[in-house]
Amino acid sequence: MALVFSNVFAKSNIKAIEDKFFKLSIICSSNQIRERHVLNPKPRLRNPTWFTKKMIAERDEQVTPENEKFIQQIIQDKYSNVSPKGEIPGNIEWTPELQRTGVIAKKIGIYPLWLKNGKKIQTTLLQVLDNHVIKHYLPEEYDPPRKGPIGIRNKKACLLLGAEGGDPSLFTKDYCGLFKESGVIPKKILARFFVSPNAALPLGTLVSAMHFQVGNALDIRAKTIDRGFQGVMKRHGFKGMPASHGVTKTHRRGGNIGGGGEKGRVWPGTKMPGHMGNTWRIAKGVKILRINRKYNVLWVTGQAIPGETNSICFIYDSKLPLRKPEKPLPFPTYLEKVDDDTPEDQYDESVHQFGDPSIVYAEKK
Amino acid sequence: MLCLRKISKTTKGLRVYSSVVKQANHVKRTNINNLRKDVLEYRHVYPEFLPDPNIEFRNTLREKLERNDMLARRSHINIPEFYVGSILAVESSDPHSLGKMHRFVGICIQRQGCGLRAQFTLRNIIDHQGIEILYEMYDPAIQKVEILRLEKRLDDELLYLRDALPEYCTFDPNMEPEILPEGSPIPINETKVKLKPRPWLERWERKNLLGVQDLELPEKFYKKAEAVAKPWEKYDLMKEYRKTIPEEEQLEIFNEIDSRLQKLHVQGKKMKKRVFVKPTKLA
Amino acid sequence: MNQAEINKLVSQLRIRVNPRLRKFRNPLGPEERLNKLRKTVTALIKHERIELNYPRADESRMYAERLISDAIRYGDCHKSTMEMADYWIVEKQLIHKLFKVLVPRYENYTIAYTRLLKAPKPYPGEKHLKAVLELRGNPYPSLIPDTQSNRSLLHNVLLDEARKAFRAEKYKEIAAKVTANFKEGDKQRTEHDEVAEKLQEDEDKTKNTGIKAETPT
Amino acid sequence: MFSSSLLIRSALKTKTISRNFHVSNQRYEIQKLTRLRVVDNSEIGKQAMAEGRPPRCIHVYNKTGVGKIGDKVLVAIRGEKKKGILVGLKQNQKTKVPKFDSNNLVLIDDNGTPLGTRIHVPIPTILRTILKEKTFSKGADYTKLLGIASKFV
Repeated sequence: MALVFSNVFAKSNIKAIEDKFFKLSIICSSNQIRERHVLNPKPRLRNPTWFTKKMIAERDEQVTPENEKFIQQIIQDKYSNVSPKGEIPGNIEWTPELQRTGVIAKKIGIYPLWLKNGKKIQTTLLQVLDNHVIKHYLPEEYDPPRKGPIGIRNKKACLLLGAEGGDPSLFTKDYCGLFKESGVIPKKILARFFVSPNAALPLGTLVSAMHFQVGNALDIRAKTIDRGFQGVMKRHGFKGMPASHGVTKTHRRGGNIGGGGEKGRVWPGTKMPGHMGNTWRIAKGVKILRINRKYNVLWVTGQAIPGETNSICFIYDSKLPLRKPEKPLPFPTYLEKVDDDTPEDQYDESVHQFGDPSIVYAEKK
Repeated sequence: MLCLRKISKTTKGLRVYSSVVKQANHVKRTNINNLRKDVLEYRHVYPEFLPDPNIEFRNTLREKLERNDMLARRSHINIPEFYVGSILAVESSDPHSLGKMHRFVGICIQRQGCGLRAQFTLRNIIDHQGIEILYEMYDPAIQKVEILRLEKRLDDELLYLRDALPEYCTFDPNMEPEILPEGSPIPINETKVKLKPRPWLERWERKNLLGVQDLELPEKFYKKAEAVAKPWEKYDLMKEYRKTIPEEEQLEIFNEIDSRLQKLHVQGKKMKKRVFVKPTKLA
Repeated sequence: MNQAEINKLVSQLRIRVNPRLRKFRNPLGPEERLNKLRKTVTALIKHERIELNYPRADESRMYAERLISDAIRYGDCHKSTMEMADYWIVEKQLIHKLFKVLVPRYENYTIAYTRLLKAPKPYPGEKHLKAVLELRGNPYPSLIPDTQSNRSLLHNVLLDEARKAFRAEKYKEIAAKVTANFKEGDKQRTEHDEVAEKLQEDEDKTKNTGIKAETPT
Repeated sequence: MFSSSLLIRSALKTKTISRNFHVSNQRYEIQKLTRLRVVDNSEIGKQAMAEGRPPRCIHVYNKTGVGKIGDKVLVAIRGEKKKGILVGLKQNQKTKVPKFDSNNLVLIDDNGTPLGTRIHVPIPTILRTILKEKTFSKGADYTKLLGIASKFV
């Protein structure tokens, strides 16, 4: 440093001094790192590959009614006969380790069924929609949008299923392109399901309600009813405060949320008013009591399946260890042709069928 | 040229067709109007076949499956036409009783629910003790629903019988069924019930009851009832609309099940035993 | 699940009914809500086209539709319908208009009796969404652009040509099939008829499928 | 029996004239201080009802503190503590289970033997199953109560 200064004074030129100082400042700043350093940066979220813009903004071209009809006819012609692209391997034995694909379904309502012992139970009706296989990712191919700190060891294959065929002229070109490979009509709903590598289905295969069997357990994943911003009594079931006895303006409030002193702050996770509902929840281990083959409807136990009537849910084979199926499941999906002789409805053994005569209790001796 | 000729022929055909259709339509329309009235009458007889009018719960497929199940149950049990105010006898299998069979006679004071959840409440007074039992219409444990006296009352709900003098809802458990002659209208029982003095279970003076004698209350009760009444609600057209199923939908529903219901009706008549009403004394 | 009320029959509305009714701001109590809507419904029947805030327009549209549909269904000799008209129409001379002008006008309608259009908002200006509510078949000039002239738009011209080509191909296919089945010569007339019938069927099919695509299966 | 009930009614009437308000209203839910109605012909029960001072529940022998059908309760009756079994409730019941117009009670002693010899109102059949189950789990035999019932409904 001293040497530099001596050099500078030797030349004794002010402009030169300024220049030198400027250079020095640059040297100094390059050595100092003033950015905030993050040890484990948050992984960047990417959308899955099928997450493109779906609907076109507005169709303002005024097509005449005849041409509209013509377009519909073309669509009908193009998508009327879809066949699976490829052979389904039909000779694999099902074992409990194998994971089959789930399906997309619609919650269509709740009504009671009666058991053979006379007990009434509430059941939820789930309509399995027209599920077609849209895409198939091999285990090494599928790149999950969220990666954990450790890589997944036993990677699974992934099937992209679509349900509810829509009008292709209302979807974007990008979105319609997703369905080019499988040849099915563009679907309104897409969902991916992880499967064991040998449970993969060829593109364009239809998965029906017969994929499941009566008596088995299911996990159902859906979004709960959106209740908006709610108070503490509705959201967390707090008791509130008395209606009278000198209580003023705090009948439905939560009360105290913590102490002072060392812990004088709001602790994370404190139950407070806020948005309620519209979150993904899984109803686990619900049992199938009845299946209707004709309309693809499942009756499952319970009335607490998340979501409101006419909302979409995803159905999986249950992962609860004690409710694994005993009989082999149709693998990779139900393949046999359904003939008209088989009855429309399949019932669980415990359920009283409405077509049966009334219940009579046997007298104990 | 050839194409044009073809088109002209088709249009001619169409014209002829349309005129035929018009004539047929005219004849049909009068028939349809008559049929429509008959079908719409079902709403009084089978109100539980109409779904819940709440839009948020509705789904056509669910409603259809529910109706199919109801009809399947009705093929095994004859649930006759009855109204609030009719006297019924219900026989159900009961695991608790000694004979495994249970029979209760009473007046129907309320009908609620739709679809497979349809319920009705029977009330009777046995040994000076008022007893009510709630039954589910499509419960498979019910063996027989017998109608002892078919009639209507002035009100849609007879919950005020709980506060009435006991003679108004005391019925003999061994009552014999009274059969109305074929095709006669449902009689309306216009008895006015006398209530016990207050305290009551509800404020009956606020309910605009028709089948009740003068309540004999001080003037302030009526004044208060008038103050809390909501006379404008009956003009709320949309509120009314959202509680009903429109005619078009009712027609669709009842046309779908019409033939099956008629078959069940015929079947039920065959099953019914012939019981004669005792002739009343003339002098 | 509640049982539907069965005492009164109503006609189905041809418009979308909101799952919940709007409450509005009613400092004078719940009766005020209906009083507000009454004014709007009366104005609609009087002027046949009004411009107002969107929520009020949407809400009063349902009430106006219900009033007209009841008037058509029960006529002016029905006591409760007359009471309803008396309540909802504040200016009493308009009751005559409802039963003598609007009922004949809408008797054979298969679509909604009113039309609701979103009005453009001037910028800068009020931020509220505005709407135009009108009775169908009113004497004013139409607010919707004329769609009859769109035939000469480029995409329509192209689609027309494509349709013709498509039809011609279909004709050929059908004709080939028919000729394969039937002998040529004196049966040519029947052949024409069949072709025509098949075409008709085709069109019917497209109609049906069009409807099917709309309704959820 | 009819005459006895008439007697009770007349006795009640004279009382109600003298005091025209309720000390505690009859509750639908049976909890502590609920007024109950004795329906057997035990001496103490008859007297209490005739006086117009029906017994009060002072304890419910279950975990919720709300008495359901077939539950054992402790009542204060004429200055004494007695046990009893609920044989009919005013509360809404499940389907096919009768709902009564009053909260009925049959007095028993510690062994489950009823104090009276007859019950003069109908009794729900479901009590058969409930009381049998309770007999097994607890020491006392409650099924003796079923023997003195005049009618089941």
